[in-house]
Amino acid sequence: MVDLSVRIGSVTLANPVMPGSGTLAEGLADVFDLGRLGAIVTKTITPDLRRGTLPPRLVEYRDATLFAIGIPSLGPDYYLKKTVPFFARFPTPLVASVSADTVEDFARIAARLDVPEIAAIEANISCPNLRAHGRAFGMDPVATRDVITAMKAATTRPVWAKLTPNVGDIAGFARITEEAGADAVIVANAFLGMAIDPETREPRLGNVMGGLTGPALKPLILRMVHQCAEVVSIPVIGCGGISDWSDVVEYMLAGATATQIGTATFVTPTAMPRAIEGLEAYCRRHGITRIAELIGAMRPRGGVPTAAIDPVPAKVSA
Amino acid sequence: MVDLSVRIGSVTLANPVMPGSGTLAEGLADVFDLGRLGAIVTKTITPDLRRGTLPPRLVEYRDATLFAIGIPSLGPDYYLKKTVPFFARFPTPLVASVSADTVEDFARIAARLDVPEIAAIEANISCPNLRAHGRAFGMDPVATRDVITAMKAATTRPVWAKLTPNVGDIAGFARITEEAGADAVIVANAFLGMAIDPETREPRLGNVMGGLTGPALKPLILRMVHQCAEVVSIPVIGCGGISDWSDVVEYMLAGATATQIGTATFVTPTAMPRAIEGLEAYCRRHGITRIAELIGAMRPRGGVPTAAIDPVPAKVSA
Amino acid sequence: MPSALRLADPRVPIPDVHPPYVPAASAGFPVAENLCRVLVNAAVNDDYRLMVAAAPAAALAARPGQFFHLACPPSGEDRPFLRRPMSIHAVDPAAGTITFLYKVQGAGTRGLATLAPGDRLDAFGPLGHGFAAPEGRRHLLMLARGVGLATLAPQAEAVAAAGGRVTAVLSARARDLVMAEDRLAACGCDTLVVTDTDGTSAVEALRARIAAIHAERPFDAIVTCGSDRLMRLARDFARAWGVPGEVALEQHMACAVGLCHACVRPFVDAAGETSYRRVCWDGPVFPIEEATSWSI
Amino acid sequence: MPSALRLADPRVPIPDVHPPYVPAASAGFPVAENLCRVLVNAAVNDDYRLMVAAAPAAALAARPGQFFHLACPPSGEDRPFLRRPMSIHAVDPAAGTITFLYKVQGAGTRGLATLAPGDRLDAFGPLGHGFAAPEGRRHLLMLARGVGLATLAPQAEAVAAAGGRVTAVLSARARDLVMAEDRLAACGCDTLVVTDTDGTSAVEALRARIAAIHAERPFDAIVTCGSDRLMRLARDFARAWGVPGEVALEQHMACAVGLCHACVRPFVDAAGETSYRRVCWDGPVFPIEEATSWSI
Ligand SMILES: Cc1cc2nc3c(=O)[nH]c(=O)nc-3n(C[C@H](O)[C@H](O)[C@H](O)COP(=O)(O)OP(=O)(O)OC[C@H]3O[C@@H](n4cnc5c(N)ncnc54)[C@H](O)[C@@H]3O)c2cc1C
Ligand SMILES: Cc1cc2nc3c(=O)[nH]c(=O)nc-3n(C[C@H](O)[C@H](O)[C@H](O)COP(=O)(O)OP(=O)(O)OC[C@H]3O[C@@H](n4cnc5c(N)ncnc54)[C@H](O)[C@@H]3O)c2cc1C
Ligand SMILES: Cc1cc2nc3c(=O)[nH]c(=O)nc-3n(C[C@H](O)[C@H](O)[C@H](O)COP(=O)(O)O)c2cc1C
Ligand SMILES: Cc1cc2nc3c(=O)[nH]c(=O)nc-3n(C[C@H](O)[C@H](O)[C@H](O)COP(=O)(O)O)c2cc1C
Ligand code: FES
Ligand code: FES
Repeated sequence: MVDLSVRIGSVTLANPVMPGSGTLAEGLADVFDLGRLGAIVTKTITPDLRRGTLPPRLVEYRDATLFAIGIPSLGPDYYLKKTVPFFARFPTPLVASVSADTVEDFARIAARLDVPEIAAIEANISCPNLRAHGRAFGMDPVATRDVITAMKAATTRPVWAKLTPNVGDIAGFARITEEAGADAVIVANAFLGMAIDPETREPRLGNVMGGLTGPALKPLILRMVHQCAEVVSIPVIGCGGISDWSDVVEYMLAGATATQIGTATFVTPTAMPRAIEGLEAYCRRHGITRIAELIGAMRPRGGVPTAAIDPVPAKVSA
Repeated sequence: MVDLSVRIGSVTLANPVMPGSGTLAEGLADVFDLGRLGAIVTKTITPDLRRGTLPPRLVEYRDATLFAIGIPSLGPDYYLKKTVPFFARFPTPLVASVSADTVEDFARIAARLDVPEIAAIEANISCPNLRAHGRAFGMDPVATRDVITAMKAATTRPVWAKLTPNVGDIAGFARITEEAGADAVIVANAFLGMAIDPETREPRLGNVMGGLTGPALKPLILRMVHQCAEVVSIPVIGCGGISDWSDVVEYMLAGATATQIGTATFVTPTAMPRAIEGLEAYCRRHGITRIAELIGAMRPRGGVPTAAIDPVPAKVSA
Repeated sequence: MPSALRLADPRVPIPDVHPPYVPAASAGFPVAENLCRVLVNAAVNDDYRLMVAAAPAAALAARPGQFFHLACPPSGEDRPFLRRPMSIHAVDPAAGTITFLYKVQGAGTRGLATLAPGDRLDAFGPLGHGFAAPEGRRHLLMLARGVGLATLAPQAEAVAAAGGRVTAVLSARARDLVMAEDRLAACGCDTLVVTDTDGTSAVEALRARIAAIHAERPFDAIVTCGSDRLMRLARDFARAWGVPGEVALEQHMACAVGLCHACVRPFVDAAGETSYRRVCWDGPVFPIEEATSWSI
Repeated sequence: MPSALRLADPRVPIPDVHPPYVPAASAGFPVAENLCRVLVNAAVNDDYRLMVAAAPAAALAARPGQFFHLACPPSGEDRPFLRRPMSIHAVDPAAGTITFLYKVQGAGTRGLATLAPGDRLDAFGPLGHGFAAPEGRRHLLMLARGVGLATLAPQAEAVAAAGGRVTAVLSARARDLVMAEDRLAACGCDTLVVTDTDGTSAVEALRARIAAIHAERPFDAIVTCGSDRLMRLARDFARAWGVPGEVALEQHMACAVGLCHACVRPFVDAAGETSYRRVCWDGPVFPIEEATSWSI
């Protein structure tokens, strides 16, 4: 038996695979047993009700997709009355994702969700669509600190900070959230992107800018996870371009304790259970009994790149 | 006849297509007439001689490639004696790209290249491989300002600042370089990325981290070009993921005056002349006589997304 | 069904290029990544292709108006990344087949067009809310144009099979682009072909003809798909006659199971409030009253 | 040449799936994106495939040791992005064909393996510096293992055609993986097959056998490709005999024309200084003296 469990602070996950916020909803329960997941993370909700952005909301772009959904939110009342009970049927830790326009509202919604059915609260300080030109809380060190500090004061639930990749020094932001009391840091939300149709000259998204996600961006986020894991001692959760078990392993080697899968579920709706089964097989194949051993276990390159053969002449017999 | 010419300050380009630094060399002269290009941009050189990074230097990744080449540099003497004469045979403006370890060395090499054969000097303040964890001049506003100021003082050649995309507020950096006297801003160099082999647990690149380039990243850089073009009045040169004429048009609509093509040349060695011919065809098709009309000419979305049909009942005849 | 069905034998096992992977956790769930085998994939006219595939049991539960989200292979320069939604055009549980009727539009459908008999088709579904149950309908008015036919034909067939009468208006640019006329006639539908070429597809002409049919034998339900003009007309009738109307909408999709909110369209309710609903999850079949447009 | 060549007729025009685009600016340049048509693409044993393609004139100028950078089509889950370098295994200007002998390794070569006769092949080249001119060689020692054979065979043939003698050592895991033996024999080379299975490929055994041949009929040049062990052996001989040795190296490539510096390998010169040289532009054929390893 392989022990796939990992710990995010006080929360133990049966395995390191969970969905990215906004890429799981009730509909996926028709496709596979959500009880198999490491955690269930729900779409970000806001204190107020929101419709989301103008369609078109989606552009397919090579191995990436550009989305501008916004946060269509039915608010915390609906969430507590409908969403929580729906997912409470699964034995899996439930993680709520929240966002807001002000620090006070972040605190208020964190307090509102301080219920035992919710295992942790994700702070989406990084959503790129809410503010003009994508400037979000998460791009401002002070706002980042204030949001996490206020949420920690307002709730007994663990608080996970989901960083935006649209910053220069992501490790600095990870450290700020750790100092502010975050129980884990998620690296990262979507990159801000844009596309224009050369024929009509119009932006392809109703919202002009949107989040670029998908496998093509994995190397960027992996680098960020590595940089963050080197400077914080809270768990880092990797999120970005993960398609399968091998990507999960890659993130864990880079320093992630767990991972979130987003866009891959749209391409392969069973991507998450496949990844979990693949992880188990990988561990078996490599004689790994506890998957947690992989966390940060990248090795230095072993090759001897120069002088792979001896440049000094050997004695020639002939 | 379509007028494909664009102006980057005092430099007039026959068309808006040139190579990204590090993706053109003498070898391409065997493949097509380099005289057709808008400009010839050469690989970054440094004042000192450098070997570049440890192999492996390349990982292919979906529609992107992760490179860690470093700056194998033969220095300014070789450049002036060999490289400049080789490219001087073409009628095309020659742009030298330089990098250095200190502000003083940036100035020194800019002074050294103050020769009439060089139409402009690109300041590669963004190369992600030179410093630990990719922190480069271009990630520090003060260092960015100092480099451009010092280069401007040291040379009579126009100075183009090539920004790194690994920052939070790229438009702020564009403004800094404009204020420091840059004649154009290139948006942008490569994103810093990383990849690990799950089987060996080793990083795939000899240098651990490298630059992620290629079509998959186009939406990110396009967004950055748009943000920069909105705040500076010097020309913005778009660079990132451009494969063909339609990408050039997209960048110009977003606000770029010209574009640089990198990785696409590796996939399609004639990508640049193809793009130029494609641009001419595009302009003809759209009745555009001067391609410069496209610069920043993105249109707001025209659609009427709600109530595309009248929600108020029409009088029914039957 | 075209005779081409005989080209390939459904009993031949699917070639295991990529061995089908069924995660234990997903066995027995209603919505599945069905590994099908293409039996037929042939052009029916200049615009449309018909694809018949042998499908596992889960797929055969599809109802009229539901759809599958198809993985599209790369072809030429195209690398379709996301799946593409396609209405179920026919389900034959006895033969174990599902059928799609599709128009080649872009990267995804160009890829689908390259599938040859024997190739694998990954069809995620069945998905979405289909049309109201056919039972009890006395006289269904079906207003289809172009690709709308792909979606509506199975509902017309179902109403006919349940003993109802169906008047199927088939609108197309030209006579030779009309599809499924024989299939609808064979199951007892009255078909009314109208085209742009001969001017019979003009809305006002159509309005008068349908009103005359209604006067003779009243319609008690309307379904439409494929055109904003027909949708408006259908809504006018539904309101005037006080009968339920349904429209099957389209929108580009990512997840197709209600996760991502990419596929929304605006709806305007009786109070004039606009809301966004997910075509994949709240539809693709919607009450005609609140829909604002059929496609972008 | 295998008889399979007859399978397809080179005079049939290349199907214009994507009409060949030749930018005016690139006409007449020595290195081109040659649009070829696959004539044969068949397995020669468990590991290797042979591909013959009808090629335009620019491609037919390829010399032994040069290579092409091949655009590899997507297949299955694979989406190769960059091109893949392949040595020229044969050029037949009369027939207008170029030939590659390749091993299926990963995404790119899996894609190449899917090309069928009649399909288009985009072969960028000819590229790189090949072997020294064959003229004047009296006795060439060729030390090839595995894929090295693909690269060395044309040089052996050229030396033989120029009137030189060639002793070709063909090393392989097992007897049935040895390739081109007939072709080499046909052009007059002495072939020496050694295998791991029967132990004859062991370096010291080989060293003695080759020394014996040299004692009888001295070698005046050595070429090697495909194995570090053979490269070391070749270098030992080159130094001991004072004859020029050449090795064809491999490295993963991006541009293949010296632009990107991705394909470097370390070299150590006589003074012990390490430098990086580009396999694509400075090679792929290098003086054996300074090369440090054949492949990673
Ligand atoms: C429920 C449902 C059922 C359907 N059933 C059928 C069917 O039975 N038969 C059939 O032929 N088709 C059907 N469609 C439509 C079909 O899904 C599309 O034609 C298909 O997805 C096109 O994919 P493509 O890659 O070929 O074209 P694409 O490359 O996706 O583009 C096709 C066209 O759509 C435009 N487009 C692309 N993205 C967007 C966007 N985000 N917003 C607006 N426009 C965009 C493109 O510019 C292009 O003109 C159905 C759609 C839905 C939602
Ligand atoms: C000049 C030249 C001539 C050649 N001629 C021939 C020939 O005639 N016949 C022939 O069969 N082959 C030849 N090769 C080798 C051939 O190019 C490779 O086998 C091919 O590129 C593999 O591509 P792939 O996509 O199939 O495999 P890939 O998926 O690229 O990988 C194959 C293997 O290489 C490893 N790999 C991938 N990237 C790197 C990297 N950056 N550094 C180190 N290892 C890496 C992978 O892990 C894998 O094990 C030649 C190479 C060169 C440079
Ligand atoms: C359609 C869509 C909606 C998303 N909604 C949210 C959201 O509400 N809150 C959030 O924090 N992240 C949201 N994300 C970001 C994802 O959780 C994830 O960070 C991102 O997609 C990167 O992962 P991926 O490459 O695996 O998709 C959304 C992403 C997509 C594609
Ligand atoms: C192999 C390689 C080498 C590069 N070397 C340099 C360099 O020396 N100096 C520089 O400023 N940019 C360098 N770049 C970055 C490119 O100029 C360009 O900014 C980047 O590749 C993004 O464009 P692309 O997506 O079109 O490739 C290099 C890129 C590649 C792929
Ligand atoms: S496509 Fe994702 S919600 Fe409809
Ligand atoms: S592959 Fe680009 S320099 Fe050799």
